[in-house]
Amino acid sequence: MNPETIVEKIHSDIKDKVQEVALTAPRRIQVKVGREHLNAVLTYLKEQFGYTHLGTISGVDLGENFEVVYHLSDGVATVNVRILTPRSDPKIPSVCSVIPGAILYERELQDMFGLVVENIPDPRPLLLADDWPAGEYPLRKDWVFDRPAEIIPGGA
Amino acid sequence: MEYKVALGPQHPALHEPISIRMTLDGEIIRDADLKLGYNHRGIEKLAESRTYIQNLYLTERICGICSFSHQTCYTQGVEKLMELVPARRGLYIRTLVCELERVHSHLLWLGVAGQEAGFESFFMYTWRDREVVMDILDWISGNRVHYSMNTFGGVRRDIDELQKKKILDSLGLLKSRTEYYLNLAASEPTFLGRLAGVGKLSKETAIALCAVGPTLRASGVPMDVRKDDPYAVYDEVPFEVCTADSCDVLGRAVVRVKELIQSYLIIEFLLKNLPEGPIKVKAPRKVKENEVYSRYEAPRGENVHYIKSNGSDKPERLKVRAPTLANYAATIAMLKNGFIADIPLIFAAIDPCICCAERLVQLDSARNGESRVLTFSQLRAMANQRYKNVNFKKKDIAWPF
Amino acid sequence: MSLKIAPFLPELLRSLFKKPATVKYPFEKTPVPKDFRGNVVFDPPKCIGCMICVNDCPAEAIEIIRVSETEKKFKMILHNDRCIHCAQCVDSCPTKTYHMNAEFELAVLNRHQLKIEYK
Amino acid sequence: MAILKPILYILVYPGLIFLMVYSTFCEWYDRKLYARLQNRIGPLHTGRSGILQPVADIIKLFAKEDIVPEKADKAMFTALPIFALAIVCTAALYLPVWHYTEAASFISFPGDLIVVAYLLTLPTLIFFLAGWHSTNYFSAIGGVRVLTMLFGYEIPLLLALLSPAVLADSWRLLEIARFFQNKPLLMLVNVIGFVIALIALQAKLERVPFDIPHAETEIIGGQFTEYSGKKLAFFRLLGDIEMVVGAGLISAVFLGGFPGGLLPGLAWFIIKTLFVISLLAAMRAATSRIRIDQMIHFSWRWLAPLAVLQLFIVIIIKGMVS
Repeated sequence: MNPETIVEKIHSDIKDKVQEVALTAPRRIQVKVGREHLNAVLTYLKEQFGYTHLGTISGVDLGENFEVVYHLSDGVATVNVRILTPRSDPKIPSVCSVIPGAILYERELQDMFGLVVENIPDPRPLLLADDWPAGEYPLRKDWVFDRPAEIIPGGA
Repeated sequence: MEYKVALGPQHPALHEPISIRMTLDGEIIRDADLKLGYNHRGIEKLAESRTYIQNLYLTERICGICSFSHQTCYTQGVEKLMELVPARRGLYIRTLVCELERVHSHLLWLGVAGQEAGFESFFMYTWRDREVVMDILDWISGNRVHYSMNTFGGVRRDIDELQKKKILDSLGLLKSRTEYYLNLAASEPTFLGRLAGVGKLSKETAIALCAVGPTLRASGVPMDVRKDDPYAVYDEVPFEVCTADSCDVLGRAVVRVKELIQSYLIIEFLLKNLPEGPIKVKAPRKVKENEVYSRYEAPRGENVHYIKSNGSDKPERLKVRAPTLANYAATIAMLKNGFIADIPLIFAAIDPCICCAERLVQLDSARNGESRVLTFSQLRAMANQRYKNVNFKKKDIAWPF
Repeated sequence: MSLKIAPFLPELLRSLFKKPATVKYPFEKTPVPKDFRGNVVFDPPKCIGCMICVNDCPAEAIEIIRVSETEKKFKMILHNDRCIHCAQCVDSCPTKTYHMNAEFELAVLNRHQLKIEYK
Repeated sequence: MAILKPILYILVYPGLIFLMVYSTFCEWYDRKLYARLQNRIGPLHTGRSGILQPVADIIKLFAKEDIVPEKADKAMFTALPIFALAIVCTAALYLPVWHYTEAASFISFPGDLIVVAYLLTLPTLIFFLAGWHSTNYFSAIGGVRVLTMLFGYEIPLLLALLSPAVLADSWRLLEIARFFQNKPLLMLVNVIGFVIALIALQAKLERVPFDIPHAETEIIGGQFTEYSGKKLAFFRLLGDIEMVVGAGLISAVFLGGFPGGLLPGLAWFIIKTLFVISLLAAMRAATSRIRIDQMIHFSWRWLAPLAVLQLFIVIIIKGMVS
């Protein structure tokens, strides 16, 4: 098994669910799917190639949309499965039924980007404080942190 | 009777703040829950407002023990974004520092395992011998913790013949000491009794919960980024991936000790085959629009940086996944049905390095079992209130003798 | 794997007669390595005012101020309380204006004393 | 004069002043030896080679703020450390250190071995109460562990102390010591008992490998979690004195006591207790903490049967000798 054959197989097997598939760098495969097909694609990758190790889930604020990238790795290549979700309706499906280890990353996404992960087994906040104001999501680009002026104790 | 105990965020076994909520039945843990965020510093947000060069030193400060891991992971990612081919000698030196860091981190872990098990002598001896490798790192990079060796396109400091000789001389000592510790850990009955059979994590659970590093390898899964996705010069270096199939804390210790011995071999190979030439090439300041998923085998496991560039001199997004976060889910599984006495060992066995953002304390009232959650500001107000009410008499404040 | 009674004891007894490994730090100091990154030292005449160091400094610890309107003369204010001693300024400077010294005992009681001015 | 002598006993030697001074010295010796075994220096700066460090630690604790938890039983919480300290100091008075007179210790009486063993058990119960009255989960776990451990080591310790007493045909420390001084070779009969007593004493003192009740990486300070300031200082001092008394008891029973007058007796006392403390320190350095279940298992699987075996050996030897 090498990265090229994985790309070809994805291309031939689940063409209808995948919007884009390409080998962009050595051992890096980019797959773009619609968010409704995410679980199906991950299940396919798990059953067909044994992709069970989820490196992490990265969220990126693109302005209009949020991009969510699932990084799956094994000994052959890393598959970056990418979905887009609009800012007005930031819902993504939970992948915990396919990959149980994704729970912490999904909770982090909820905290930091305000994405709504549907069917998440454990929706409590992970990183942010309990008295963190609702509706503020630190890693969104429009959330700006005003650095307070530095006060050095002991006068000027 | 089941009762709930909060271990941490401040606890002698935890070197950094994290909270474990345990449901105990006598001495046995029935359920555990982790609460993170006491140490979140907002590095990912901060990185978006910094240039690539400034981020080099920011990523280095994600962790104190694996500072070089984070920096290298970031540097390699940015080098790929810049389409830069680093200098070969630079790559060799970079790999050398990687392995030296692994040696010092694993020796540190051995000591911590000894300390958590109450084996203070073991802790003192391993840390004494760790000074040898710390001195090497100090000697080649200039500093003990933050080596700052990486730059885009290579490394910042060269190695001369004298340093080479000194490292090779010290390796012999380290090798014999490591073998001694392996024998010791396997024959000391009290220590072995604490490690063996503790914190079982089956192969299937480890894979399903996406564990990484020695935790995963001790469950018999030979996953190592250095072999799977070779970076730097690992494709030229012969080494073995160390695994154990006992699935317990002892297995994790054995994996680490075996990795130490492999690391010594790698260091020896690198020093003997160090190519001549420049140590770095010139790097551009701006980076084209692209993205990269950089993987690195840190001493604690797979370290991941996802960098997205937007054409300017600052990254659009830097996502960092430290190995410890990946191991938390597995830790919960390991803690269940263990003894209270095993918590520090199981928790230490993933070699936790906590970098996470909230301040909160849960107080369980001893009399009525009610639990209260206090935010940091409330806690501070309580402390101030207490000391306002305390009527210090003059004789209490004065030196009593 | 065989269990022994007190396998650690010989090693322990041996170290009774060895010199302790502890360095009595404030009384005995070990020498610093040659590449040690201590305090930043600035050499004002060499500075050409390109501001690369100010832009590259990760800790915003460097301030470069033009002293005279007519001549190319600069002074540097080092905020040593922010400095993280990464030596990027040494690497970035095109005219080798910076170098690091070997000082490491930098603690003071007042943070204002850490502001160093090089003219 | 008759009244002065007991006062001298209680206050000077082997009473309070001697105990305080000697126990802090023993702690320093234990720490220094433990450090040297680990290739460290140990206490260094307070006094010559840090000999005053334990005193400085206790003075520091006395100067610290003394916090009593809001929900704790204040009277018990305060009284327990004082009681515990008084009890071990009392136990020290029974040690036969004044060996030049017939009445070795002014309160010596037939059967004082049992009294000392009993008095050394009481602090353990006080530790449990201290943990229980602190109203803290960690203290409660520590307190329960103290009691669980007591069931492990107490019976082997008593059996081990019993065998020399059976051999000497007396329950009086003075007579046991005198018996072994006259027949030093018979001390070799009790080697197994000596080892068992050492291990059990280590467990009683709650030191590695038996520091399970206050294992700081697991349950913070165990029964002492909520204690601070002066009360903690009392507990620290208690630990030191208990170590001296325990070492004294073992030397009196197994190592032939402290023959001679005032000065030779004192010298023997110091030599023999330091020998026992050295063994304890080496045991502490060479092992790792074990789990409570492993400890109980170990006591009942090995210590108790071996103690019974020792008793049988003693009975057989006794039959042969007499």
